[in-house]
Amino acid sequence: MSFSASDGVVLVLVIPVVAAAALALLPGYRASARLNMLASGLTFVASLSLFFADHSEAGRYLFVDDLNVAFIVLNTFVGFTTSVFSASYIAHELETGRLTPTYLRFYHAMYQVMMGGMNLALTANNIGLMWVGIELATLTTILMVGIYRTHEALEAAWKYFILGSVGIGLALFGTILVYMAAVPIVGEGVNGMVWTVLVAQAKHFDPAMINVAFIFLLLGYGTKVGLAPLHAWLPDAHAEGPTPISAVLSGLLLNVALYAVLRFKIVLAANPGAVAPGPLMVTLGLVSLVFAAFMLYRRRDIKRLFAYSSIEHMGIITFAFGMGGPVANFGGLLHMAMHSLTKSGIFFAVGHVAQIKGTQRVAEIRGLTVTHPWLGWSLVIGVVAIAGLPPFGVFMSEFLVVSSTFAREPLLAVPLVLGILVALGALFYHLGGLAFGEPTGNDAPSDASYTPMIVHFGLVLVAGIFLPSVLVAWFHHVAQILG
Amino acid sequence: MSVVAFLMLCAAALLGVALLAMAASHARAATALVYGASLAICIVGTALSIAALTGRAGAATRLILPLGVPWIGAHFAIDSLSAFFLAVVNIGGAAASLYGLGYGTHEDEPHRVLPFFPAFLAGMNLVVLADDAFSYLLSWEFMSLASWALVIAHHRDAENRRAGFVYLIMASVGTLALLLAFGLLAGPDGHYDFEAIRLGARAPLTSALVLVLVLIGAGSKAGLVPLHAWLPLAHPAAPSHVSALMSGVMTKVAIYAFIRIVFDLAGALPWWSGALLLAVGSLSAVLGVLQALMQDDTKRLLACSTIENIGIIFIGLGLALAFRADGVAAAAALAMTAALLHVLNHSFFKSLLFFGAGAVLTATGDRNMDRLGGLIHRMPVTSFLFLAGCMAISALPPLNGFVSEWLTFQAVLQSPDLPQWALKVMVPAAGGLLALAAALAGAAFVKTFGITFLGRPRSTEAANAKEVDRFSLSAMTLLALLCLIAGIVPGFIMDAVAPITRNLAGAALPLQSKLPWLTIVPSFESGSSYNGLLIFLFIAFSSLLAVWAIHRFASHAIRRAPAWDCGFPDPSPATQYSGSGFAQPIRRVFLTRTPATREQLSMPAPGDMRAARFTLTIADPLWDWLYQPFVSAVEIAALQLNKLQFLTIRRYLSLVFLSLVSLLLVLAIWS
Amino acid sequence: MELISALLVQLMQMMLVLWAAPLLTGFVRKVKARLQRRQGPPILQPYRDILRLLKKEVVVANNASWIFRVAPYLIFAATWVAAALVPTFAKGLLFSWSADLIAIIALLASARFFLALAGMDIGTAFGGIGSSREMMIASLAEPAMLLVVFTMALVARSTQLSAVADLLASSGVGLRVSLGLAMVGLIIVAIAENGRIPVDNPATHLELTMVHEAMVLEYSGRHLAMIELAAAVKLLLYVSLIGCIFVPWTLAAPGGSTASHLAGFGAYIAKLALFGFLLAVFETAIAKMRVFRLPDFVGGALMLGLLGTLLLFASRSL
Amino acid sequence: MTHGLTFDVAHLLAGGLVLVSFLMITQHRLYALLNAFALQAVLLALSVAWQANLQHAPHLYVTALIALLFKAVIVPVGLHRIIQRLGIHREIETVIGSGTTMLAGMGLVALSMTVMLKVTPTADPLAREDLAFALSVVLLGLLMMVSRRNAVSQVVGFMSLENGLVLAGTGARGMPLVVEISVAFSILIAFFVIGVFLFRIRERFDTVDVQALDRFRGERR
Repeated sequence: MSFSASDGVVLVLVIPVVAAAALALLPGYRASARLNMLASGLTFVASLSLFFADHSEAGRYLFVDDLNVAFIVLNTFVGFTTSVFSASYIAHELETGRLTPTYLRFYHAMYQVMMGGMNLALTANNIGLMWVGIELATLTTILMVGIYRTHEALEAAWKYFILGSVGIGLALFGTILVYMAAVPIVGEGVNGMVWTVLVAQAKHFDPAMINVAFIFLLLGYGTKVGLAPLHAWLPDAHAEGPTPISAVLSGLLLNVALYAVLRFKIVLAANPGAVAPGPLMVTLGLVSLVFAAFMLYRRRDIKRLFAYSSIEHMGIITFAFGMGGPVANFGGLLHMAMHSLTKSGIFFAVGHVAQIKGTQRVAEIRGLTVTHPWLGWSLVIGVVAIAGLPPFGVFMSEFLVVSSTFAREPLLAVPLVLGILVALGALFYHLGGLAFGEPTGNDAPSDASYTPMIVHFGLVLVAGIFLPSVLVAWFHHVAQILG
Repeated sequence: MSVVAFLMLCAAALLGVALLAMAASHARAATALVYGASLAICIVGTALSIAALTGRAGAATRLILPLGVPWIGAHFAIDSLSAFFLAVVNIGGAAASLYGLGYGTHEDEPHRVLPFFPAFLAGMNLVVLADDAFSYLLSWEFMSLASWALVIAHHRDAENRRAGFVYLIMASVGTLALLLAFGLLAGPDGHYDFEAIRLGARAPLTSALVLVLVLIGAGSKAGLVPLHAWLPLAHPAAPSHVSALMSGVMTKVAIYAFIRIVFDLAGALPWWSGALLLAVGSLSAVLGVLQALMQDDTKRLLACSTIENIGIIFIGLGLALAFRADGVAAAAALAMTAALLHVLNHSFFKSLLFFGAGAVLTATGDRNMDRLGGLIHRMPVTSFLFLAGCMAISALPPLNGFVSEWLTFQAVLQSPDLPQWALKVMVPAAGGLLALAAALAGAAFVKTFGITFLGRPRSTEAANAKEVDRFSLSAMTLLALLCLIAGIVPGFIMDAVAPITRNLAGAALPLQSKLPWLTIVPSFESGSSYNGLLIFLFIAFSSLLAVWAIHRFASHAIRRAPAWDCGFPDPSPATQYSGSGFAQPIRRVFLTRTPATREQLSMPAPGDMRAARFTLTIADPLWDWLYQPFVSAVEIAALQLNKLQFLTIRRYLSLVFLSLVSLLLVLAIWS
Repeated sequence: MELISALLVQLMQMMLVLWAAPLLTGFVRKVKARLQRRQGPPILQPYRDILRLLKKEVVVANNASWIFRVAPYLIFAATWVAAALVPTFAKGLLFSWSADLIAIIALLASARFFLALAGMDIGTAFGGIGSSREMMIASLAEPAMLLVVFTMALVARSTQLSAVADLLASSGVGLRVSLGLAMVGLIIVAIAENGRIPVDNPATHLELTMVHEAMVLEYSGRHLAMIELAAAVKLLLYVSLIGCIFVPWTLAAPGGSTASHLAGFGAYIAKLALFGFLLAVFETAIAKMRVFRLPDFVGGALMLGLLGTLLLFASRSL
Repeated sequence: MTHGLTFDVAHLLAGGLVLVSFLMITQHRLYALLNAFALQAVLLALSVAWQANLQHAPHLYVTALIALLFKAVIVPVGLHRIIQRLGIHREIETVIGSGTTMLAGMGLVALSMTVMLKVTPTADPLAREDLAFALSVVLLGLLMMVSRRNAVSQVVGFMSLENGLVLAGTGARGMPLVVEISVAFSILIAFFVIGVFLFRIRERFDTVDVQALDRFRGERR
């Protein structure tokens, strides 16, 4: 009996939905936290099965190809580890009274809805469905960002909501335009929204139409990616929401949004008459990178600091895909994966730190390596990794992106290198105080579980030195798809 | 198994020790274990690399591991150049480990040093072994990172944290520059393997750009002016044996990087690249030593003197490049030999001096020489060995520092063979600056040794200092012996580096070790020669003769009495010359008109009993001119952009709106 | 046989510099005194001084270390070895190839290094003054000297003194501007290095003006004797050096006849007398400079050396 | 039915939408704004219904009905209520003068036309014109959002933006069910989330003026 892709796909979508329903009904936060973990774990296992599935058949609504399978696996994996982290994090929030059991039930249900939404976006072969998935994930995260109902949290959620909704609107408009461009060629109906069909026929589309469409899609989904100057919601949403949500936002949602942009980039690239999507993405990427790098300096809130770092890295990734070519695409994909793992790991660490020290203010956290060696050094490792220093995975991807860029377009490498350097300076500027020096604040040992964080950093470390050939072959294949 | 594999095993073993140290750094035996293991591994590494250098190591010299960039793999290889530098790294590493066995026991927080020390050694080994761009940069930055961790090992001192910060930034600047250089060399398709890079053809402009980038990349790590600012901060901040490694060995790894990329990979370079190097090198030599002379902190002085010595090495390399570009292979070989010899020599005496400074630090808890003095009585062995180091670094015969500087001078004297006018003028000028640097180095180390070890103690700590442990002493003795041996029989080393110059400069010096009396003769045409062994014997003979004659024929009577001092009776130790006092005449000569030097004298009015106060501030003008603008620019940009964090939602929406409209406009106009 | 005679010449040279050095010092002093219309001490007075010092007991400061006691011998040995390698009356000495001009300069630098350390050993202010100023002067004089060496080496394509002398003695060189500049530079360096007026006054113990004497202030007895002797040898060395380079024609060739050696010897004594006389005249004619004007004086030598080298390049390539 | 007529009616309705958008950006009073918005929603409903008729797509009638009911009736009424209940100031605070706003609006319409008319004329002209108008409405909605300070007018701006989307979506022939779902979705979400927020904001602040919300702008200085 051959295993067809749809089974795994369906599982990946159904498990979160069922779990969300169950979690909405289930009282008691311990049980729901476990169920949340279980559901996320099961989704992860289900997603692994997609590797072995037959990729040739593409449904009209759902499909699995080489591009999305890794995104799905990464997504469900980080979703799973975050749920583990969340379990130990949320208990503390309940103790301190920042959350009530009712809200917690809501939180867990929303978590699964969000995962389901992202999985839907990733598995969709239908650009409308993809849009729906991303919107679902966005709206649930908006709710979760505001879950603390503090002044700041509500404002962050409101800001996220307004900017996110506009993004939603723009993306939808872009989607409609793509459909309109497709109609004269592929005919009316569902076919006009099936991505595989669109790619196959893209060369016949009216270039003017898909040009406009791409601008709307780039800005619409780019808002979700957090590209400057569309980024405004991102730092606040990261800073004011629960830390597991910050981890998922940075690690996953940004990726999913960028994935959507990539899908359309491929369509656009298949049309010879259309504007090259590369320069647009390169510009937005560089602007985000340099802007976020400078913004890192004056940050006072530790979560906002790393949120800006996410903008910076999204800039690098967007830049890499904008450059295109086998090496840069490979670097971009790798960077995406590495950034997800590293940044969510960092947020795990930051979450623990904030809970232990009772503050998110950078100035009030000092000498972590003295009081909490494991946590402190993990944070150091995280920052080292995210700053693009070896022997971690981000180094390899930055190596590939920067070196290939310089060989092709030396002038573009200048702002790229400048941004990376400025950001590195800022990160270490803050790290010097956070991790070293005379410690301040609470030095009681923490009983939180550091496993997810260590697993993430371990993976990033391994990837920085050794990439399994299966993964590499796959990455290469995808890099070719991306063109 | 090939020698590369063995050396890789050594590096892996060092990494293993690092992991072990991480796990067990709080154990009592950890210090002895880590340094002991590092020592053993480094000794093996030294033996292997010397075997490889002298051609006793078999043929298989490449190793490809399925790591790193997937479609390339991780290449590791050893040739004569890397073997030479591996020897430098491992000898330095062995000495530092030996020293660490004793010095490390004084560490307050050993868990912040122990894991990173072997990791640092492993990093340096791997850099030299790496044979593709990715492995190379990975090891390079890993080395930087490990040393960064060591620089901030004493993290409670804000000064050290700042030093670590500046260091890391500069290291990253360097790495990114190298990354760009490799990007150019490897081309857009990513041929990162060194073998492929060597085969690739590139335009002269590309090669020149590579040279400039490597000069930034390797130069910032080596401490070339003007990229040196981090060095006097970071090197002294680390524990002393690590300072020794950073100054004595890591800067050499940077030199290796430079030689590897510029001489080996980049292909043919125009003559002006040599001129560029000469300029940078002689500037570093003079500014470095002047800066050193102005320091009162022994370790910082040593760090600044590293800048000088790197400058000397770069003068040699610049000459080699210029000679090679003009096809004067023999002279290129001479210049390169000089540079390589200085690499080795500097690693010996700089480590020795840092060890000595560390011993003083352990014994007195002070690095500021103005609070020391008279240590020669309390620490006789240390002071003797430190003196040997001072003599070596001041290029006094018969020690090793002189040999390499002598060779560099000989290379300078080959310059009439160069056709370019600019070089004809520059080379003698560089020679003059080199001579100036050598003379100033003598002054700097008279100051260091004189103020620290001679005279009377200026503090109770100095008065009660105790001689350090036997591990530290044996490490210093080892290095002092190496300084002497390298000074009196340099011919063997020159022969050992001959394969390198044959590969990279196209010629080699005549075989030295077979010459009568082990004289060194760089070229038979000129007939210039030097014999350290004979000079050593001569001096020994004539001083012994003098001593014998005096004791045979002259009075033996000796009487201890208070110092005469032109009749001033027993003044306080504070009347002795201080470090800055000693340097004052030279400062007046060379630095009077620089804006960075500020003297302030507050003299009380007559009748006022207040003590007069003299303050001297010496800033590095390059910091203000070169670094401060960058710092300010980043600060200003950060401040201005930071306003974007505090906009209203409406304004953010306006940003989205404007982006959309402008993109649509672009589309409307463009397509 | 050849070897033995060469060895003999070398030994003679070593003994010669040792014995002639105090004589030169005495001679200069005598001439100076006569120029100043004084009777002056006898020419042989320096020998007597040294012998008397040797017989006296040594008074060592309480906190002097071994550096203080070892330095005189090392200073003497280094200076002596350096002097032994400079051709005085004959060139191509047996051991001359073991050190070239650069090494000779470095040997003198070693001597100075120890002298400066010895000055600082007791921990008095005067010692510090002397050492500090000595190093300042050396920091200019040494590169100046090396540049002078460059000039000559670029002519001779060798830094070996015998080779330089050979080449300059040959007719092909002729008069050159750069060699003239080099000579002036070398003389300035010689004055500075030997602590002669106007750089230092060897006859004074006035604290603010002294350099060399400040460093050896604490020395007495046999130690002082060694240092005085070393100073005399150093003066002789510089005079020999100038003689060897700029008046090279009288040097006996290696393996030459006894007569040629004798002629060389006579010429050498004549050279010493001439230079000693000129030195005395010069010293009498000018006044001591302030310490902080010295850089201009010695820096002048540096400039001359550099100019000489550069001119040489110009003339060679024209 | 001739091609000309269908075209003209669709054109007229879509043009009407743009016109009302212009009307909206010049309003100074909240109630008037709400009325204008209701008018736009009615026009939208008509337009969608016309499309349903043209395309023989009965499901579009549902969309039209939704537009009519929700946007033309429920939302304006609800917002009226909120304004009364919260005692919101009825003047609209504008950022730029109305004349400038008008000029900007015209520029935006011109931009939309330029961009859209580059589409090859061989494509369905109806869709082309429709899209140009829809784009104008979207851009004008955005303009309204960025040129007004009150939360209510911003919400209205957003709604107007969505009207443009619906116009575009229905103009696209045979656009699958996704559109209806998404439109319903967005209306639902808009109400749901805004309702929640208004509720919460009511709980914490005494105004829905976004400026008050903006008091905290991320990090305190």
